[in-house]
Amino acid sequence: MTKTDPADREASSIRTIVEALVFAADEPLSADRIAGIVEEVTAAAVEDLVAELNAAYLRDGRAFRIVRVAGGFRMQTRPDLALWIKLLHRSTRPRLSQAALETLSIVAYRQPVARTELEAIRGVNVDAVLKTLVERDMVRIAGRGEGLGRPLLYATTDHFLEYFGLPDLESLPRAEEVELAADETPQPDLFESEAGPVDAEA
Amino acid sequence: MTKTDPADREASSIRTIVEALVFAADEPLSADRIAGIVEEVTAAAVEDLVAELNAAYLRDGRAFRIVRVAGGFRMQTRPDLALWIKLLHRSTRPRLSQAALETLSIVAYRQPVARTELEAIRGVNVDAVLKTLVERDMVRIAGRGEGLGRPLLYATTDHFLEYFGLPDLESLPRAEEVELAADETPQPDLFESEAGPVDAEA
Amino acid sequence: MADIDPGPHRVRVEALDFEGPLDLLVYLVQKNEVDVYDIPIALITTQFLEYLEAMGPERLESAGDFLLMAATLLRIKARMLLPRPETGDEEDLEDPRRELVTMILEYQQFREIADQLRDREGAQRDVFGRADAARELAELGAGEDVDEEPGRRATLGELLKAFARVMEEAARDRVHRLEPLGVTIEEKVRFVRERLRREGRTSFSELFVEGEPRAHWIVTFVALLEMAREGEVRLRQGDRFGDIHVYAGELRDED
Repeated sequence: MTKTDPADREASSIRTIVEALVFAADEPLSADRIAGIVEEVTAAAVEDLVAELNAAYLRDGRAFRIVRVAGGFRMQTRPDLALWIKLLHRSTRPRLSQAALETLSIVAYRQPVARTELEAIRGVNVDAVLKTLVERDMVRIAGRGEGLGRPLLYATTDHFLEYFGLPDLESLPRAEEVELAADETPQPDLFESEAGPVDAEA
Repeated sequence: MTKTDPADREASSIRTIVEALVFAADEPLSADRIAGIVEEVTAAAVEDLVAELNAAYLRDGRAFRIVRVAGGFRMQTRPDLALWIKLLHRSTRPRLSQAALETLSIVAYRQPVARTELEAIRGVNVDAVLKTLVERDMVRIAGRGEGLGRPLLYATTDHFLEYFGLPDLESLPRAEEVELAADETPQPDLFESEAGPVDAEA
Repeated sequence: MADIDPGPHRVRVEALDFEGPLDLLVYLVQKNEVDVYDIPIALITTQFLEYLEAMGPERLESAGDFLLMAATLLRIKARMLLPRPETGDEEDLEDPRRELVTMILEYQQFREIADQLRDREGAQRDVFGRADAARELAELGAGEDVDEEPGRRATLGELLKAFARVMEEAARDRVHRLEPLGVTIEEKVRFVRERLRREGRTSFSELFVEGEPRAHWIVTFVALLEMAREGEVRLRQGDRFGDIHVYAGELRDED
């Protein structure tokens, strides 16, 4: 990764570097920050380069542009395409909250299960969470229990299996198979320690 | 949903919409999903549109391009700009441990595969590393085997493909001839099952 | 590290760390530049055992895997010493090392694949997606859905972890509230009897009354175990994850 020789810099123009930085950033990038990374450029020059990029995007009909937000520059889709982004978002698999995940896990292992049992285990009211899980087609009503008031029983759906990549319910690992450990304690070092230099390979 | 009025559709060409979707997605977007959102386009046509976009990026010296990974399309920076973005992000992403990589290699080629087979090949217990690979969404549970105790079977995930920048399982790296020695003797038939038609070995 | 004399038949291996016995075997085969199809089993076994001896305590966890392989090597070595019958064609005769060779080659191939994956991993570190995409997608896409958080979908691993955590917490809760019971086992036995008399059978989930302190459940549970031991009730689980049903036992048909 010793790459910063002059030839490279010429090959990829400063403007392209600025474009790459704004594209890949995880937050709006200020002109100062960019100038701090690319020594050849001043903060003022960054403004010009961004303007050039936007002009090119406009000319070429690109779907995005660089906007100035609170902290600096950020690349985002054109507002007139927002509708499509909404449709995209709707088609993404929703993120589950921690509460949803916990409740879902109990439903998965204890199904068919009544709300009272879920609440007994989690120690909190689960009405809202259950409702969301049913709405998201993760949990379904599987019938009624035998007890007093014939409580509704809940079970997981096919979509639940699909979401977690399981072929069937039987494939849900038994507790003893995965040796469930709640705490983060002794994890095997899946990733090498970050301490070592990048090229510590033998 | 009121998807779009005709004026909108004309204003932003289908190609621009595809560009917007790939740009805005936070995971590789399959042609099928794109076609599901944009009714005017077939999955096959998406490929062409992406090729057109890439041609434009190349011509205009854009800092990014669209690659095919994990069964979908993803917009990412050009590798030759890596140095600059690393300056931006600073912290480097950790790398997988050797144990994780070896285990993943076997899962990739032998999937769906039981733990016992992984252990037979690696000669060590793989409980811990498997568990972590599942937790990191590199490996999923693909069902249960026929044998005693109906063991869990493991397979790789889309995230595995994404992590290694692989378009699909067929693109898995292959082992070169083993260099250890003597050629004539029959080799273990490592690649008959999964790897498919890529290379019909002698 | 103790210096082992690097004489002709000895290899310095103690400073190296191996993924497992096969990793070590591959290393020894390469180090000695021997033909994998004609492994000098005595030499390799000796060196393998040397490594085992030098293995630090931090590797003890995987010592079992190494010991198992050592045993295999010793067994092969012994079989190699047996006189081979002169008659019959050589090919038919199983070489005691054959299985070992297959294992080494197979492992070797997967390690090569692992190396290539390592290269790909490195290449992937040079390309970057939009780190901001998830946030923008959530912002632009969610609109009114305020509870939407940006982020990837949950994984099976997270689901399993969530279950472990919730069960652990539930268990901790029970222990916490153990002090003032306010209910006796005898009371719960009577409670269960009453239930069974009225309904013929009942189940765990029904006996653990909603809203009741969890400590009471433990008492109920102990009462049930007691009754089951006495044969007063029978406990039966429908399916693996199902509720546990409680039936009146054979001993008290009447009453």
